[in-house]
Amino acid sequence: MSSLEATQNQTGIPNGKLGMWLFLASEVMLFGGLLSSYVILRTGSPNFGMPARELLGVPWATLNTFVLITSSVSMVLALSAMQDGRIPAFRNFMLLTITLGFVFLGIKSYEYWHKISEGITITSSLFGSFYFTLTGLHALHVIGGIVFNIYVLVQGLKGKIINPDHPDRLEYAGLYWHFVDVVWVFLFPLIYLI
Amino acid sequence: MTGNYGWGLPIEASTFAHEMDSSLILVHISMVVIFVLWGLFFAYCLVRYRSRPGHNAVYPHHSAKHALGSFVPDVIVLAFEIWLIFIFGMPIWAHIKDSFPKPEDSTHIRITAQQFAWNVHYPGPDGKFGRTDPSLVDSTNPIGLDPKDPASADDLVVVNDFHVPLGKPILVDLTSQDVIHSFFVPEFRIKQDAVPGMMIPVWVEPTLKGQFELVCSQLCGVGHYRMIGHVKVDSPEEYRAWYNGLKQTQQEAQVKAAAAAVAAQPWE
Amino acid sequence: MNSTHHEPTFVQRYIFSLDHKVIGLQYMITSMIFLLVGFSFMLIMRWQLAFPGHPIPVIGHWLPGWIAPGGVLVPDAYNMLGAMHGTIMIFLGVVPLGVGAFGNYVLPLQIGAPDMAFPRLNMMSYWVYFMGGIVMLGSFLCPGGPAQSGWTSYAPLSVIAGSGQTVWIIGMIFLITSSLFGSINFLVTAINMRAPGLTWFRLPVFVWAQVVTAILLLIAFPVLEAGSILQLLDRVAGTSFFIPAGLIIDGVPMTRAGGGSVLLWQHLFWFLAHPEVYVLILPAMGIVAEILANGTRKPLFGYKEIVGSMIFIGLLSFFVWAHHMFLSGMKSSLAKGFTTTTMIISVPSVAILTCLILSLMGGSIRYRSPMLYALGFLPMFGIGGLTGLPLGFTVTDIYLHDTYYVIGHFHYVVVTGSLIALMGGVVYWFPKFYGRRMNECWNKIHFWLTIIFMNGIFFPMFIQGIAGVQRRLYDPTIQLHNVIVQPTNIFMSASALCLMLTQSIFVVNFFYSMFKGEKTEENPWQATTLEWACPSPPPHGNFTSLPTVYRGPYEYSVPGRSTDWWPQNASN
Amino acid sequence: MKNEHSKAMIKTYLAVFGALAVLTALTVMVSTLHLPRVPAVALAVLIALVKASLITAFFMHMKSEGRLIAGIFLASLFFLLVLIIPVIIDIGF
Repeated sequence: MSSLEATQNQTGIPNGKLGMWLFLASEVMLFGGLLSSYVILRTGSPNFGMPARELLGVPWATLNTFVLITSSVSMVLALSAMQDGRIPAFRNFMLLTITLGFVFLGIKSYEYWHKISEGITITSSLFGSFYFTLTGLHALHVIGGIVFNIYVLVQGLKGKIINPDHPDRLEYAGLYWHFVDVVWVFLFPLIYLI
Repeated sequence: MTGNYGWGLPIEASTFAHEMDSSLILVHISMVVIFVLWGLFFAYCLVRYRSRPGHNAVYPHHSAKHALGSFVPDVIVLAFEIWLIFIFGMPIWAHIKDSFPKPEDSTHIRITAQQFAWNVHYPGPDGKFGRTDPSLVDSTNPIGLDPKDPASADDLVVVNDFHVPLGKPILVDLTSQDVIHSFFVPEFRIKQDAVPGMMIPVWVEPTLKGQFELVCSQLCGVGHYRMIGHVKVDSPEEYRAWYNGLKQTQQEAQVKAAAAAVAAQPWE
Repeated sequence: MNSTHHEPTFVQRYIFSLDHKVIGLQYMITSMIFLLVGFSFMLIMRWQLAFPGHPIPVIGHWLPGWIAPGGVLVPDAYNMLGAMHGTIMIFLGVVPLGVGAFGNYVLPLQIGAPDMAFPRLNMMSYWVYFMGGIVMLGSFLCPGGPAQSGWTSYAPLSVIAGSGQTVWIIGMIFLITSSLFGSINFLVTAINMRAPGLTWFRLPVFVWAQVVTAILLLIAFPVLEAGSILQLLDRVAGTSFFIPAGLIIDGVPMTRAGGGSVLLWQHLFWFLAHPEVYVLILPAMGIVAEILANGTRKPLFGYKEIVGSMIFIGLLSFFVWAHHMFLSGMKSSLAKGFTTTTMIISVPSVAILTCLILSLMGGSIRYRSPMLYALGFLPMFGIGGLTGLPLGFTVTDIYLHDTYYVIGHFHYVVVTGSLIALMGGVVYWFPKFYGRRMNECWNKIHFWLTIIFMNGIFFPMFIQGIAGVQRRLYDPTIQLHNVIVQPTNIFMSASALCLMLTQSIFVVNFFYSMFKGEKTEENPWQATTLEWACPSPPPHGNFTSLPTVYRGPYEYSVPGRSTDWWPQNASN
Repeated sequence: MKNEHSKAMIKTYLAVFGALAVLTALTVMVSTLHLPRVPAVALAVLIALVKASLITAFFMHMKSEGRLIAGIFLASLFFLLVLIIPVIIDIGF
C-alpha cells in the first residue's frame, strides 16, 4: 500500500489524509443534516417541548465541554511529542486523551440518567428525541474515537506502523478526535444554551 | 361521466382548466419541435458521416466561433424557458396556488382525508366550522366533530360523495388525519397533497354541471387505488335542496340513535 | 509484487479480492442480477395492471399465498413489489453498475493507476453493498412482507407500515455506507493517483463523470443517512420527528408526543434523491462520450464544455430537489425558486447533449455494437430530458404530478438512457474484462429489440399521464378516468415481457463470450485512452510499466499520422 | 531546529486551548443574560463558529494545509447551507 503511495501522488497530500478529510466532509453533512432538522423543528414545530433551563444540566454539559477541549489539546500534544520522538510524553498525552474520552462518556451517562429521572426521555417530546439522538450519535462517535485512539497508542508504542518518521495514522486519529470535538462545540450551545 | 374522458386530456370543467391545457399543449408542441429538428439533424449526421471507403474523419481545429455555435441551442432553450416560466407560467401558478377567493364569496369546505376516504365538512349557514378533536373520532363521527360546540350545530359531514353549487368558487381547506393523500380531480386540473398536521387551502371554480371523480394521487397504503370520491356540481337550487335534505336525514338518524341508546340502557 | 507473497488462494482472488478489477466485476455481475430481479418484480405488477384480478399465468401458482392467493396478486403485495422494484433498480441495480462496476474497473485504468487508493476499503464497499442487497431481499421474510411505502418511503405511511420497512431502512443504511466508502475511494484515487502528465483536462470524460458522481454521493448520502436515522427512531423508538400531533390511524388516536413535520422527511429524502438522479445519468453520459469519440474517430466536440457542464450539473443538483415537492404543501414562494433553478439545470444537460451530437459532425462513424448503444442513448435521453420540462414547470406539474407521465419521464432517463448506455459500456469494455469479444451480430439484434420494446413500455406512459392516470394504482380500472386508456396497459405489459425475453440474448451472449468468445488483441477498438495501454485482461497491478501521458484523451484522426488514433501514452 | 519549531507549536496549542476555555465560559455566561432570542442565537452560533475555526485551523492543522483540503471542508459547509436555508424557510417559520 505504501509502495503505491510512493509511486504516484499528484497532490503531495497522503491518500490517508485526503480520505480522512473527505470522510469528515461526509460527517459534516450527517451531523449537519441532523442539526438542521433540530433547528428547523425547534423553530417551526407547534409543540417542540423545550424543557425548563434548570432541567438541562448546563453545569455538567459545560464541564463536559472542558473535558473534550482538554482531550483535544492533549491529542495534538501527543502528535507533537511523537513527531519529536518523545515517546513517553506521547504515551502520557494519549493516555490522558483516552481517559478524558471515558470521563466524557461517564458524565454523559450520568446526564442521561438524570434526564430520564426528570421525565425527559426519547419519546417524551421532540426535544427529548433530538437530545438523545444527537448526543447519542455523538457519543457513538466518541466511542469510535476512543477505539481509534487506543489502536494508535498501542501502535505508537510498538513503533512499527506509527513512529516518529511515520506519524500519519496518529495524525488521522487526531483529525477524527478533533472533529468529534467540533461537533460537540456546536451541540453544546444549540442544545443547552438557547 | 365516462364521456368526460378519452385518449387525450379529460374535458375542461373549471375556470383555469383551459389555461392549464393551453400550457400543456404549448409545452408539448415546443418539445415536439425541438425533438424533430434535433432528430433530423441527428439522422442527417448518421447518414452523412457514416464510415465508408474514401471518407475520413476531420480533425477539428478549434476556433472560438465554432465553440460559440454550440451554445446556440442552449441560448434558445434558456430564452424559451425564461419566457415560459416567468412571463407565461408564474401568473398562472399564482392564480391557481396563491390567489384564493374570499371564504364568504365561495363554497368553503374542509376536506379531511383518511385511509381510504374523503371526509367533507361543510360549515353550514353560519360559515363557521365546528371544533374537531381527534379523541372524539369514531365510526359515526369520522372527523371528531365536537357536538357541544355551538358552531357545529349546523355543520354537515359527508363521506366521499359530496355536492357543490355551480357559479361560485369552491375553497377547500385540505388536511389529512393519518398519512399523506393527494386531492386530484382530473376534469378540474387541480391537485394538491393533503398532509397530516397541515391545513392547505385549494380552490377551484367549476364551470360544468355533472359528477366528477375525486381520486387520491399519492400512495397512501393498501387501499390507495380505491380511494375515490365524487364531486357533484349542481345548480345552486339543487345544491341547497341536497344540503337541507341530507342535514335533515342526518339529524333524524341522530335522534333515532340517541333514542336507541337510551332504550338499550339497562334500568338501574 | 513482493516476492515473499504466496500465490493467492481462490477465495482471496475471486471472493475477498482487493483487486479493483475483480471488485468491479463482482459489482457488475451482482448489479445485473439485481436488475433482473427488480425487472421480474415489475413483470408481476405489469400482469396485474394489464389484467387486474386475473391469476398470473405460469408463475402464479408458485408464488406464496400472502403475495398471490390463487395466483391473483393482492394489493399489499403490489405495493411491496412496487417499493422493492424502485429500491432495487436504483440503489442495487443502476448505481452499482454505473459507479461500482465501471467506476471500479475502468477509472484506475483510465488514470494509469495500479489500483484504487484504498483496496481494503474498496472490498468492504462491495461486501457492505452485497449485505445491503441481502437485507433488502431478506425483508421478504419479514412478517407482513417487505417495505410497501414506495421507494420514497414518505412518512407517516412508512412509520406506520409493517416491520419490513425497518429492514428497508437498515438495508438503506448499508447501501449508503457502501456508497460513502466507494466515493471516498474514487475521489482520492482520481485526485492523487493520476499517471504523470495526466492533468485534469487530459482526463477522459468518463473519469470526470465518476469524480462528479462521487462528490454527489459523498455530500448527499449522509443527509439521507440522517433522515434514515430519524425515520428508524420514529419506527422503533416511538419518537415523532416526522409525526405531527393528533393523528388517527385506523380510527385509533396515535399516542405520541407529536410536533414533527411530514415535509421534513421529503426535504431530507429529495436532497439526496435528486442528486441521485444525476448519479444515475452521469456515468452513462461518460460512457457515451467515450464510445462516441471512439466510434466517430474524431475528438469530442467541446470537451471543456462537456466537463464544465458536468461540474455545473453536479453543483446545481443540490439546488433543485424541491421540484419534487411543488404540490406537497411546501410554500408557494419556494416553488417559484425551485422551478427557476430547475430551469437553469436544464441548460448544462442540453449543452452536453448538443456537444455529443455535434461530435458526430465530421466524423467517420463506425456502426459497431457499442456505438449503437451510445447512439441509441442520445434520442432516448432527449425524450427523457424534454419530458422533464412539463414536470419541472410548476403550472403543468399541477396536472402531471404523480401521474404515469412522471414514470414515463424518469424511465426514459434511467432505462432507455442510462441502462442502454451501461449496456453499451459492457459491450465496449468486455474485451478489456475478458480478452474476448461479445458476439457482434447478437449484440445488434439485442440492441434493436431492446430499444423497440423499451419504447413500447415507456411511451404509452405519456398517453396515460395525459389522461390523468395516477401512479401506484393496484387496479387502475376501477377509476373511470383510467378505463379508456386501459388497453395501453396490455400493450406495455406485452412489451415488458418481450423485453425480458430479449435480455436473455444479452445474458447468454455475455456468459458464452466470457469463455468461448472470439479472442481479441489488446486494443480492439483502436482507442486512445489509457485503459487500452495495458494487457487485456490486465494483470494484478495493471500496467507493466507506469504510463506517462502526453496528450488529451481523444486524439483521433490527427492529420499527418499513419494511424487514426494517437494513444495518450504514446511518446510520439 | 526541529525542537524549536515544535516548542513554538506547543505554545500555540496552549494558547488556543486557553482561548477555547475562555470562549466556552463566555458562551455560558452570555446565555445567562437572557438576551432576546435572535441576538442570543446569533451570538451562540458565532462563538461556536469561532471555536470550531480555532480547532480546525490549529489542532487539525487546516492553516498549514493546502487549498484542496480547506476546499473540501468548506464545500461541505456550503452544501449544508444549501440544505438548511430552503428547509428553514419552508418549515421553520
